[in-house]
Amino acid sequence: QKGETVRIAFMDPLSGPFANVGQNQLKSWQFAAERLSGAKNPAGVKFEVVGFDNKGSPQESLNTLKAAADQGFRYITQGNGSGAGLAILDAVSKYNERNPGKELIYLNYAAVDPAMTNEKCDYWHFRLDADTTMKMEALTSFMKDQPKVTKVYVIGQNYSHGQQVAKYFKEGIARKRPDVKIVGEDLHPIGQVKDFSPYVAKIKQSGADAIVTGNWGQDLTLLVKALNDAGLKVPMYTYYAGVTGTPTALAAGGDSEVYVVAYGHANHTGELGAMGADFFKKFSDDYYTYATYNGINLLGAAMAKAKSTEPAKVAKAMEGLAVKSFAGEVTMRASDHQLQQSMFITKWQKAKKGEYSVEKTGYTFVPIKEMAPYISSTPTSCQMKRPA
Amino acid sequence: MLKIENLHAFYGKSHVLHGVHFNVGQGEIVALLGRNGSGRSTTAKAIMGMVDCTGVVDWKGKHTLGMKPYEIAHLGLGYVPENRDIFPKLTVHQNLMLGQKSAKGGGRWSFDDMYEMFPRLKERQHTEAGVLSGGEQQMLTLCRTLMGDPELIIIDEPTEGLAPKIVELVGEYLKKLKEKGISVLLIEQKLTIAMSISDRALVMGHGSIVFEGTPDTLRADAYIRKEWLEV
Amino acid sequence: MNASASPMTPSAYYGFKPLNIGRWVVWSLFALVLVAAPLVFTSSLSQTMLTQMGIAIIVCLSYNMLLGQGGMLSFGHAVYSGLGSFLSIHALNLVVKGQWPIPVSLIPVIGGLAGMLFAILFGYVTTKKAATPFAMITLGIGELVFAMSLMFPEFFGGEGGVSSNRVAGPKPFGITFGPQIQLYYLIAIYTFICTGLMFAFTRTPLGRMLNAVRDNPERVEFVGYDTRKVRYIAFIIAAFFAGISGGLAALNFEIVTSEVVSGYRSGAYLLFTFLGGATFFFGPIIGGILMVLAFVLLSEITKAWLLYLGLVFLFMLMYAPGGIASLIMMNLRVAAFGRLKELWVSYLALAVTAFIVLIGAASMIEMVYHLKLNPALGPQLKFIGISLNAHGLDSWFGCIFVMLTGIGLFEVARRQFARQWGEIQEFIEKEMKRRESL
Amino acid sequence: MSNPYALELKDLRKSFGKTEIIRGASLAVNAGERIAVIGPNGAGKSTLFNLISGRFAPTSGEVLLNGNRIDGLKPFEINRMGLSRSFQITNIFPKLSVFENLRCGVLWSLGYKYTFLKFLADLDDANERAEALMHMIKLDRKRDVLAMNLTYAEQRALEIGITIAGGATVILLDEPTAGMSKSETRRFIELIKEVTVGKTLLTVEHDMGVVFGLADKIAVVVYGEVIAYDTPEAVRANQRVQEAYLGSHVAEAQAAGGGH
Amino acid sequence: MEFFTISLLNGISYGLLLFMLSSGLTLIFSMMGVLNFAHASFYMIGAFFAYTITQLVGFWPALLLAPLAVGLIGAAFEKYCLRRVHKFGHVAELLITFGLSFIILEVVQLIWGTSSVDYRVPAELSGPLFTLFGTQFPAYRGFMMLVALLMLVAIWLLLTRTRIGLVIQAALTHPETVEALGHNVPRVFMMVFGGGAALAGLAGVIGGNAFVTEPGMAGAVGPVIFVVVVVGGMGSLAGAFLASILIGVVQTFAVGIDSSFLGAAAMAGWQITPETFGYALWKLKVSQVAPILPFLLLVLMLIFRPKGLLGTREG
Ligand SMILES: Nc1ncnc2c1ncn2[C@@H]1O[C@H](COP(=O)(O)OP(=O)(O)OP(=O)(O)O)[C@@H](O)[C@H]1O
Ligand SMILES: Nc1ncnc2c1ncn2[C@@H]1O[C@H](COP(=O)(O)OP(=O)(O)OP(=O)(O)O)[C@@H](O)[C@H]1O
Ligand SMILES: [Mg+2]
Ligand SMILES: [Mg+2]
Repeated sequence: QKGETVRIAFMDPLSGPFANVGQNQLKSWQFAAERLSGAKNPAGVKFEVVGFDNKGSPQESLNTLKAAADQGFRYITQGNGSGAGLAILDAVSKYNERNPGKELIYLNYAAVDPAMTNEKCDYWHFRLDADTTMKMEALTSFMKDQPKVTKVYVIGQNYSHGQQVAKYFKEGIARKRPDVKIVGEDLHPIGQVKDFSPYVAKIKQSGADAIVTGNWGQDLTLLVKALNDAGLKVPMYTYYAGVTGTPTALAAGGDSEVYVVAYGHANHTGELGAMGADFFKKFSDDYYTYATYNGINLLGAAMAKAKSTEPAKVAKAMEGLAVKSFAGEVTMRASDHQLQQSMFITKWQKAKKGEYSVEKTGYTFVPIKEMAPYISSTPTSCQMKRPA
Repeated sequence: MLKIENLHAFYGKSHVLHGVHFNVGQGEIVALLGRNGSGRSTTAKAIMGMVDCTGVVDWKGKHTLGMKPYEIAHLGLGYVPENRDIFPKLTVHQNLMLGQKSAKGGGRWSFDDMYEMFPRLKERQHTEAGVLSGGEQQMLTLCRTLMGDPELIIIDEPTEGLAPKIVELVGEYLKKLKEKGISVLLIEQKLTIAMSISDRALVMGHGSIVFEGTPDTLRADAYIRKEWLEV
Repeated sequence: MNASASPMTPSAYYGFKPLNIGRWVVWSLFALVLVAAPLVFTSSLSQTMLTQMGIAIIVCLSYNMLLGQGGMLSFGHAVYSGLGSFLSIHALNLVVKGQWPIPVSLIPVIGGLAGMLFAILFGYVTTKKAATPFAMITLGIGELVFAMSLMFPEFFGGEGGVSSNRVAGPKPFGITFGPQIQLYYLIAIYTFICTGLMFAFTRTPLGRMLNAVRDNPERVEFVGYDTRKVRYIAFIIAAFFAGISGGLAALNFEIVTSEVVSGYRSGAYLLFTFLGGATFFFGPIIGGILMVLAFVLLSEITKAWLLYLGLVFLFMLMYAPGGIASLIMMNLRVAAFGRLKELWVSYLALAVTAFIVLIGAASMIEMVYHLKLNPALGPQLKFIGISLNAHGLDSWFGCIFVMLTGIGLFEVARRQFARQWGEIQEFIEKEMKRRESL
Repeated sequence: MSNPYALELKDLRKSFGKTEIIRGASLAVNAGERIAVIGPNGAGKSTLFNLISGRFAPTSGEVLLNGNRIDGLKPFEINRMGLSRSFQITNIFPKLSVFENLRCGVLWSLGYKYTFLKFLADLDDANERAEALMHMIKLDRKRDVLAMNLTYAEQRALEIGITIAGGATVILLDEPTAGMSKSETRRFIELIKEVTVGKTLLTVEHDMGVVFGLADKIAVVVYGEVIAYDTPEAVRANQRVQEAYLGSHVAEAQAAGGGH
Repeated sequence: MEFFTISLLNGISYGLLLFMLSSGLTLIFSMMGVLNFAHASFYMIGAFFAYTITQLVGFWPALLLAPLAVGLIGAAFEKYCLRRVHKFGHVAELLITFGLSFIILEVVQLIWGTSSVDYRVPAELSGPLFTLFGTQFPAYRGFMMLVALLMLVAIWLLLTRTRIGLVIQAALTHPETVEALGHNVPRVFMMVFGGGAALAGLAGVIGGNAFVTEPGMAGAVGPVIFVVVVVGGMGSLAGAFLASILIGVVQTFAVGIDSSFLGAAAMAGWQITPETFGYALWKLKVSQVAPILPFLLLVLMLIFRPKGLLGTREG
């Protein structure tokens, strides 16, 4: 397979309100592919990533999937939104069933609905990010050791992700710190709240000393701003403070204590650090989708192992495959195709010299704790159906 | 004061006025008669710059053709449209206010003059004009134009839908306007009133003037009456 | 009772009903196109697009029942197609589980009934009002349903939506609906029948009264009809067809997510129905086709597709507010008077010059987008076969030059055309007057 | 059953806000009579029609149609009971053709209701009736012209056509000849006479020529009351009517010159 | 008490903010009858202009210049586009503003990129205005409330002290007649539309840094400002004001209410279990639906009082 070109179809919003994220991630994939092509990967193949605009819509994703399949793409990658992710997962599964010999592989780099590796798991789907439960394992493990945390307020967007965050947090913390009280829980419609001050008043009244939220985008920044405005200094534990645009908005809102749980952070050194710096030089934008690095590496290793770029063989090779990543070794768990990897808790603060200034804000996310893969590993209910 | 020469008017491609000539002097009431569809309303609109036309419209030595309606109105021409174009959602008083060309007022006529002329309007001054009776609306359009203090007023069928008694009253009023030196171009259907108050009568047929003379000559001219006014 | 007793009644007038040949031809052609389309466009993407066009045609036509025929501007039509989709997919899941013994091909009817059911429910309040209040209530209900759809994963399936498998239940003649082409023909049949039914609706007493309600609701009350009931029934019928299209969409995608009830969807129905032409029955058919082309094809060709879409709407509204259908009808009228032939040179000139303008303008737009989105890929880009250098003055000058020349030539062509067109219209008016007075 | 009146108003009152516009109007019309309603501008003639036809609900009082109470009912309910009206300001379906306008007027009375299971083209009775109407109001030539493209007089004729289309037995016409020339008016009056044979007719008019030519009886409305209700001759002689409405010579001239 | 006071304050300030966002829309809608779908887009360009101008010359000039620029764009749009479709009716007018909102969104993304920009509250106005029960009330929020009130007064003066409103309303039914009475109707339309756009722009200058300035901001506020205008009553400024405050207060207090139908049912003696039909609906808390209450209010209002709170007409 040496010298072969492997084309990957990237499908995420490239136009419309979420284009910023999609564009950045497409560049990240292309950047990683270029950098890890040829001799840089054990299979010696050349990777090429082509963007398809799915507009964030599950139905449109199915169209782009058809378009990609028509054009001979055999590898699909997507990440923005579990809605589109589940649609692709399902469609890829059906496609492979109905078109034997022309199988597709779906590399999921950021859709984190646990269902995708549990009840709805599929042989052709591989997740590079960590799902909601894993992040919550890491987060609760971290919070367990924070004596300051005694009363927690949970707030989230009222849709599956927000509901899952609330649910898993309550389970996890009850297991690890039964003394921590949940003093309040709010679910608000997604994207509908313009003014968070009523919620802040509620949080203040509850006497909470920590906030846990799965909010992202505007729902997160407005919440942080409202807390700042009211002068309420309560640490926030979040999932998505690092997403494009959010750091800028956070910085504009002033100092606040925000923690993020993720499988990577802005201040990696070594290969990934260099990549981030080069990426910034080239695109004047942050490289934060580190899963692209793992993804290409994993594909390369699997192709080398399978001695083929044929998806059916590569998928088989990827099961249980371990590769070196930017933070230790990662393993693609065979039972549910969930990548097992280290998790980080990072804190939002003013960047010191030598630290990476996120979105040129002068702030950064510094890692304050790294957790080995086993800590965040969660059991799966997946009953993988493997092709005969 | 107003001189019209060789006026041609068009609605899109259809040619409606075919070279109209006439003039209106100071303090004169001129009746413009004719059958339905003969082009009288179009003449009025042409003078006000509301339809495409060619020819000469000369108002006090100024060519007004090609000007915008509001510019023409500011030169002192007033127009009372035919189908009671009152503003239905505004009150009677607000309708009158819009007749004034500047918010300060200061014309020859005040609100009170108007209310005195038609007491009925005073009673209804805070009602939405849209619910007024047909006749009340007709009164309102007339007063609204007067509020703009015109020197020449073009009235298109002012007595339409008015009770006989009120028709008489309108006639009286037009005469009073004349006394104040205001010229009137009166477009009418009802011969009786038009003949009784006007100084001169014009008869229009198929888009041009077919008769010009005093009411008396018109009364005498059976042919014109038969050919151009009746069936 | 008196009126018909008039001695002059031409009672024989309707005794003879000629076979309407034109209509037969049109409908046969429509059927033929539906049958032949997938044989011409064979790639799997074009087949999915054709499938979606069928779906879009039904929903746009049903939307136009409200907008074009009833004067009801709805901002929430996706609620009915969307809820139809959801109930269909749930029904399909029951079929998959073997709990419901109905054939898959009838699932869309369930969607239709679901749409109807919700229209009976919501329509009761929305159709109380007309005009702007109607529009606003539909907006409000649309927002509410959409917000709810995210809040209740139990029914709406959360972010991932509800998925299913259409290969289920009995398989008559080996038709599984697994291959896209089989599904296409199912949808084509539905499209044909629904279009036929909706056209038939416009020829019924209720359909006509709906037009009357659009034109002058007050007067309708004085000829014995309850305007609200007319609106209500029409609303329910429209929702039925919307639901059918939703059901077909559920079969096609085999997944239904909350986006199907979103305001974006409703907005898209509105825009494309209008673009196709709301004043003619067949306008929304064009609209539906354009909708799929824009969303699936245009967006792949260029990242600036939303900008183009916005511009197209703006110009369309300003210069041809009747939509594409009205342009077609205007030309048909000219053709009916036998004068279309003279226009082809002008049309060719217009098309060529407009194309030049378009190339110039589009190249510049593409360069701007390229600079913005792909600065790292260097200033070079390829656009419809032309290499452009987004940093090079020559590229910019070239584009501006092409565009300005195009505009100049276009204006010349347009003037010529306008003159000719005006003259022909004048001729037609005269001709019509003449025929009238015969 | 015992009520002989086609239309009866009993002490009808209507206020808008604080102003009372109709102040106890009473009127009884026998079936088959032609009544002209006259009165000064703003007396409440149109309002009276609005109350009868259900456009407004009266504040108090009763309206009986063939002995049945209809006050407070909706316009379409009243229409279904056999009362139809025209409007002072033309009120037709502008984007439908002449034929369609008339057919809309016919449909309910022939019992087609809200059906969408029959084709219009197959409703022979409705189509024949619409054709006949079109012929009667002399618009055959404009069959497929959109109503908004008709001339004013044609629109007025269509207005009447729609009004009589449903075969109502009681017909209210509000200034049917407004805006027409003498000759057109005359033609129109003939038309009205022709199409309302055997029906009860109430019409508002300011043209005394028309009034005296058309009406069997005249009702004079002043300040929301019916102050006189009698034969034309008696009304013309009535001193109060002279003062309130007719004025001096204009009325005479009009009445005399009405025929020209 | 503490919670009540703070919530009331929050509610009123949020209400004023809604009014600030919707005042321009009210102006255009009540006068011209145009449902301006691009209103939120004007709000957005206001914010982006302010961001750029602030970087060049500071916040205070931006407060003046950005609305002016937006107003000019609005006026130009009226003159070259909206005016042409006026004769085709309200649906066409609405759709053309719809089209405009697409274009504005794309252009904004082209100029300022697709992600949020760092537009901050000026130093003079950051920090708390006062502290109540240990909760700070931000100075900038006070500033916003003040501007909202100023807008109210300005529009009110415009409506009552000038005849612009009358001219426009009259021109909606009989434009030619109004012109014949001596009023320059096209110019008045242009000014009003431009004025409405400028108000939106001003709201953008002030709202942009209070919230987040990003291309998605238009979509986020779009629907709710329609609610304000409709609930308040078409054609009524006072109504819009009242509706803003009402929605602000209701929504704020609703966030504080954590009860659901479950509680009510329990009181009525019904047993609702997760197996009960529609359990998800039963367990919904008032606080969870708070942000969508405006839409519920809109639907209810239109059903029971279609004129809106203080409206004078239905359509
Ligand atoms: N907007 C229009 N578009 C096209 N033709 C028109 C228009 N208005 C009037 N016409 C035509 O122009 C001719 C003259 O109309 P005009 O209104 O001036 O007549 P008129 O003498 O005022 O009659 P009327 O008694 O009906 O008011 C008529 O044949 C009429 O059909
Ligand atoms: N909806 C309403 N609200 C307030 N006042 C009204 C309303 N409808 C009618 N009026 C008033 O009632 C009075 C009677 O009006 P109506 O239209 O019945 O008069 P009319 O007798 O038909 O007069 P005309 O002969 O001039 O048409 C008028 O003064 C009018 O202003
Ligand atoms: Mg006229
Ligand atoms: Mg009247």
